[in-house]
Amino acid sequence: MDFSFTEEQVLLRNSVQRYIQDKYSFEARKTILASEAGWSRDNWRAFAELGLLAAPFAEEYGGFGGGALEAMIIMEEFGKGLVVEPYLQTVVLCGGLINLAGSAAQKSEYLPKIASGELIMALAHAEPQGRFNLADILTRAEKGGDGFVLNGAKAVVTAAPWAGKLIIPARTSGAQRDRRGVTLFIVDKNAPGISCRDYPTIDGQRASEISFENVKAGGNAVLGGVGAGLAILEEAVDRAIAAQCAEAVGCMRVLTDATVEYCKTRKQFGQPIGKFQVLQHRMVDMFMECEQSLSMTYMVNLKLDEGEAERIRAASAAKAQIGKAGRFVGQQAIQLHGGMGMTDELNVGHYFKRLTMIDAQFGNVDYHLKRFAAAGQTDR
Amino acid sequence: MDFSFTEEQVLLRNSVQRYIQDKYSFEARKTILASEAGWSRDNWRAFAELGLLAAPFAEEYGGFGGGALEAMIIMEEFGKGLVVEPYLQTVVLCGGLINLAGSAAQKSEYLPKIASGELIMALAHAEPQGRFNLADILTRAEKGGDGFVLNGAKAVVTAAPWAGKLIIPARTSGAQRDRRGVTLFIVDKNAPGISCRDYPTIDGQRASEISFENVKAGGNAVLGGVGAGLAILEEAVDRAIAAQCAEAVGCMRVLTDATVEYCKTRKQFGQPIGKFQVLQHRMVDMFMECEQSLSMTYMVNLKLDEGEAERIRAASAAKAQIGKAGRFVGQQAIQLHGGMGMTDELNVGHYFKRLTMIDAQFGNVDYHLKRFAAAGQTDR
Amino acid sequence: MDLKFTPEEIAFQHEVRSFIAENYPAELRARRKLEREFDKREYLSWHRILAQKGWVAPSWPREHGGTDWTPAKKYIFSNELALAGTIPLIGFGLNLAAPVIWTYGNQAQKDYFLPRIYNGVDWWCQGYSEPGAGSDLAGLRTRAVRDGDHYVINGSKTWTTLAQHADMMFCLVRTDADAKPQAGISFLLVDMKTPGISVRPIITLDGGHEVNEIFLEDVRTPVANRIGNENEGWTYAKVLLGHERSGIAGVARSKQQIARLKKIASDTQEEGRPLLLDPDFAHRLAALEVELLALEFTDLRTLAALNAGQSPGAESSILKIKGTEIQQRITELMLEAAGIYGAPDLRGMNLDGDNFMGISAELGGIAPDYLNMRKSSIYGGSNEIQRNIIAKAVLGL
Amino acid sequence: MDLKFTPEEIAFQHEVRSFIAENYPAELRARRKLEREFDKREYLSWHRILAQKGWVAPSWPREHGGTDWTPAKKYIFSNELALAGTIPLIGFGLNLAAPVIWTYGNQAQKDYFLPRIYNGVDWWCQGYSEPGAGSDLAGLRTRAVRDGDHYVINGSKTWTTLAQHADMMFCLVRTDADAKPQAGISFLLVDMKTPGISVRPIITLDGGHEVNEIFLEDVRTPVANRIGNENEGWTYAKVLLGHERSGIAGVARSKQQIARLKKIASDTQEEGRPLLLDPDFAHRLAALEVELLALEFTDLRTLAALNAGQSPGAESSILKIKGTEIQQRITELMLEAAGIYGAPDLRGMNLDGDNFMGISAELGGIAPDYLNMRKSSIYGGSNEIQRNIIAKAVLGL
Repeated sequence: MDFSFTEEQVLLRNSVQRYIQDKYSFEARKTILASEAGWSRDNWRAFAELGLLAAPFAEEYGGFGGGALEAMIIMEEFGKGLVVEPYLQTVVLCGGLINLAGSAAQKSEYLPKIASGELIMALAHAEPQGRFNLADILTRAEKGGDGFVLNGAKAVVTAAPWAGKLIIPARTSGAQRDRRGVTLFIVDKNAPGISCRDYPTIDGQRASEISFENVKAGGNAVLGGVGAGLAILEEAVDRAIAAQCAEAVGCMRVLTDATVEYCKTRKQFGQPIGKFQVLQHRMVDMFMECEQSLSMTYMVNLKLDEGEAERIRAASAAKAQIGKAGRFVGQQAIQLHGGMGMTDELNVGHYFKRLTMIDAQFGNVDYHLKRFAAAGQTDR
Repeated sequence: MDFSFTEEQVLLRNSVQRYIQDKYSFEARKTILASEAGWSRDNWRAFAELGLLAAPFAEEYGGFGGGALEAMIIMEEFGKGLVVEPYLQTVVLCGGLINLAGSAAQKSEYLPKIASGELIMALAHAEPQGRFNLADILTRAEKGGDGFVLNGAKAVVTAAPWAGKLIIPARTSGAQRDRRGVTLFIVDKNAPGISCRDYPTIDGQRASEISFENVKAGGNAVLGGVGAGLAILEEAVDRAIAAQCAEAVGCMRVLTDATVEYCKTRKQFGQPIGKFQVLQHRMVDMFMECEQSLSMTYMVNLKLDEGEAERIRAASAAKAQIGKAGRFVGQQAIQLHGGMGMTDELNVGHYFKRLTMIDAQFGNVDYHLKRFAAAGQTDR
Repeated sequence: MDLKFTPEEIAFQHEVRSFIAENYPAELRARRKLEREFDKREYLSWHRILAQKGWVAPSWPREHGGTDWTPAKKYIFSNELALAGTIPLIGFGLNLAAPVIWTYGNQAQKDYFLPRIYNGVDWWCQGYSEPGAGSDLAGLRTRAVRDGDHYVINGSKTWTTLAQHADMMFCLVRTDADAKPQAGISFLLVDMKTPGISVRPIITLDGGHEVNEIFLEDVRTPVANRIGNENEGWTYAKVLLGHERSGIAGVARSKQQIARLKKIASDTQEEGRPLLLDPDFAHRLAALEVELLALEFTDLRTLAALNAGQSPGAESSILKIKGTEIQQRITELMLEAAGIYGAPDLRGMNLDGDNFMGISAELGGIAPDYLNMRKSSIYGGSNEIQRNIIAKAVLGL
Repeated sequence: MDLKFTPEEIAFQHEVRSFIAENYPAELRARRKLEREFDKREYLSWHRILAQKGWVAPSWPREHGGTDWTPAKKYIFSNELALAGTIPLIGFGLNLAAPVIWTYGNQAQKDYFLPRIYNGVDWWCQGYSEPGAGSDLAGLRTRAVRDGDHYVINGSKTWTTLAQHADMMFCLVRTDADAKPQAGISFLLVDMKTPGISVRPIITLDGGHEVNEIFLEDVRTPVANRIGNENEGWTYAKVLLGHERSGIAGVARSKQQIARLKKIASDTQEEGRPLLLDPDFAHRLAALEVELLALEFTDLRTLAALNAGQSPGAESSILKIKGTEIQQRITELMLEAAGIYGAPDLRGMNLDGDNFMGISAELGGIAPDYLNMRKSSIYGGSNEIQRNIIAKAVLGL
């Protein structure tokens, strides 16, 4: 049993940290958010140069042969910098899906392009009626021509405005919420029949509502076998959750440190407000939630390969912890910063917003506690 | 709208207060608990003389024509004194049931005896498998002779060891948990076929497990019509909940006051522990829970007659509030008393135990939140 | 003990309800549904309708336009406004400036300012907080130096709610720098059009513009606009802090929000049934409703004490603490109900008649509401300070 | 980063597991199920079996009978004991007296006391707390006056766990009344059979007898039983406070309790289905399991830091706080599961083979466990004090 990082991992962390420190200040980020695109292609290129986009992929596809732990390290630092560029979407989720289930041809086609920074991808998994259930899919893919024809709609597809390709789960058979009959398609975002309505999100990212009207997908667009998409999708999302937990830990750590710092300097009634015992204990609780969340992040990233039931329990437990902790730490950071915490000018509110959005992404606390309990029951 | 008490009600409260103060000290109570009977017939006679046992009944049956508010006033003071004598069981529950549903003959037979202190009664509503559901009844009453024959078992029947008569809900038709087919019977506790296993309860009361083997109940033993028992039972239990909320408020008030007092005098690290802000805020939260619970106690006692759905929502809301508040106030009282709070010698632990038991009696927080929500849905 | 209103009170309730139904501007009724920010004209339109009816300031003294309603009637009135979801009356003039003016102002000040407040001629803002001073008002540093018939004010104020609309500001300024922190402060009424005043918006984390920073640079204000004596402003301000707490619990408003939440949760599907019936969601919602019911009766008990001529005392801090906790939890449940649709930031997008897929304007407002509502436990004396007050004043700790 | 144990560690785990299976007394195995109080003979029987094996004090120095296990092996060992639900080893001698004796005692003291502790000859209790002194040890008032080769002790001690069984007590006494509060204190080892000692049970609110008050009246203790120098006892005691925190989180024990809770909740029907499947109950249980899983990994991270030779520091207060919160919540859920059967007080009733209706001996133990477990956030430095420690030592507040 060992919780230490390899030398390579330490170097990776250091290089990400350095980049964030130098190039991703709160002001620099504000400029990115205010730009028309809402992200920075320069940053993305730099990520590619630093090898971040290649980190989790096998060397034969232009990767560096890392895995979940490398993504974890990167995402924790991205959390600290509130990075808006679509690492989770492109590298972890879509890259992960292709890595998990892609044919050799698909891997050769897409992974090197992701690793080099050439291709942005987005996963269009959620549907307007579906809430958090990945199987709740009404979008249909009917056989047609030499492939399939897609019709339907997807909701809140993060990073879609920037993406060249989409991965789209659609029904080739079965009814709404059936676990069978889901197929994944890799589709060009500019394919005829796709319309997007783009918007910013509360936490400064960009997303789209997308509708499909007779969108053609060739047979080679199928990722992982017809009707076999759900299990792959679930595994990829669990891996994304593991990475996102690290991002959340990064956010929480910044908030806790900033709050402690603020309370040491901010004076009221003649003394630093950090001398008030009620606020001290509140910050201790924030600190403990950070530590517990970090523990869970290690746990889930170390357990991703231990079989489906174990993976599900690990991912759902970690997501539930991060959801709960993120809400608490975020709310208390605002509360303890007082009026200052309410302003858009201070970074505190932006971390709070990101944590708030992370809670709902890929299923909130309730959803994951249920999933955790259900996985335990089939287990017994 | 008026939250003041009438002059008679103020006098009633004063007289109960005086009695508790003079005759029901913590030491006196300890002696009662340690006695073989576990209650004091002298106290019961005194309650009769003070008119407490007659308070909620009509004058024609030896009562004083009061109602829920009088029971509320008495029970709050009984809560402050941790009175173990079975006022709730005999007067509020069984007296209440007879008052609600009894024939003129039954009222004339039982209510004067309750009012005079001559008769102790207990309601044997719970069954071993039934948890909190009043309709979960397996005890069966079959037609036989000129009446019914009862077979089955009842669980944790508070005050049964002291009772002369029992009120027993049994099935004259229907299956387990059916809402129809429940009939109430008034049966002599010494009737052939009844066996009791008596024991003390954690909070210093006495109760019994009771089994019925071919127990005969005459036709005049039926209370409120064959098969019509459940609605009456539910209403009586809601009224008992309203009274018990007042008892709980009495307990919480004593605990909060005692904790504040203790923290003002107990010194550690050179100052009264009540100067520590964390403990101050904890006590403020205790105080707020007391106030909120008192508000709910008024609310439910004022709404008992406003129609079934409104009564159910009021009773379940109040019980949920009292369960939550009682747990919090009790736990914090122990915590803030430190080691002293853990001892059996201090009264604090005994209030905590009573509050803990009140939570489970007549359904815990979960049960009542569900019932509250369900009543709201049929309402809409 | 009795929950019933008197027949007269019930009649009054009907009168208020009909008045709102008949007189509330249709334009506002439509706007309210979308839960967006209002502009000055909208705020004032309803203010003026109530002023015309004589109902805009029920708590004022009769002579200045107030009513002689009992506390119960005042309660009914504000309750009906909240249940109908009318646009709030902005209280800086009505509830904060006015009481100081009629209590400590001179006849000229009363005659001039009170009718203008009543009729919504002047919009007021409150200049108490300063950058760095927070809840600790005694530390204020904005200075006013006497120069003939004027004071010359220099300094800045912050967290000034809706100052972007304000015609007048009542503020505390330091007139004696050598006195102890709480002495040497005066209470001035400042015309916001005076040269030297600039207002800078503070954008809050929900993206809204509610609060402002105000800079005062050589602002000349007539000495005639000083309330009471020089250097005694702190006394007047303190009295005001304990003044009008009616409606602080926000029970009626929270009830209306819970009804809205239930509607949203019925319309949201989770695993093929309405989210409202999901056990976890239902549990939390029920717990919240129970809490609100308790608060409603704590509020009514406070009202009854007022009715009986008692002063409610520091117990009313309970109303602030529990009221804001409930308001915050409602927005939390709203956000839960919104699910993934909490994410889109639709500010500035006109969604009327263009609800793309699942996103209604209503859903789009939920996350900003949640974010914005974090302020409720901070502003107006943070909930930590409210607990300090109860600990000291009620529990004697 | 890696979760796996080494092959050697896995082999060790199997060895421990088999040893327990083969050597744990059958009599205790049966008793444990009923969750009642144990007597001295029962505690010592398992202690002596482990002593014979050489496993009773893994953390002791090798020379006194300890093992040279790595932190990981120590973790595995205590984990296996907890998962098997063996009777706990009472630590007052093993973990508290012994380290002081081997660190600060003289050779004669080491030679005499350590083997007796190891082999379970002497049962020790801890004489620190005094009536009125609580967590603030510096205020102690029990005095020891030198009289030739003896100290004459007068005073009293309280909250003394299991002193009713004790042969020896290590205690702090004031030997210089004029010194500053924390100076003038000496560390004495007192034979509990010395005339003048009386032990009065303190019954706790669950009806149990775990703690005692000890009265000392002219108790003559040889000076040879003083550890280290006169008036320096506080220094020795302080070192001890920070000593052995392993197992403080109680993760394995809590896991075993959760398994028991799940069993009870599966056997309990609610509305025709197992309580375990009731959404509310399942939600709270899952939240608790998640919390415990997080704590398990926080515990493992601390262990890994130890393994790597780092000192875990005040962060281990997290283990105490979260560990006790979880233990308390488990007993709360147990009580919820018991429903109305939490009420019967079955102490002193022999229920073996006589479970009347729904009440098993197991259900009968639930409420006392719940009540008893309230102590865990009070004893051993209350959770409030643990938070103070983190605030100061970790956050620098």
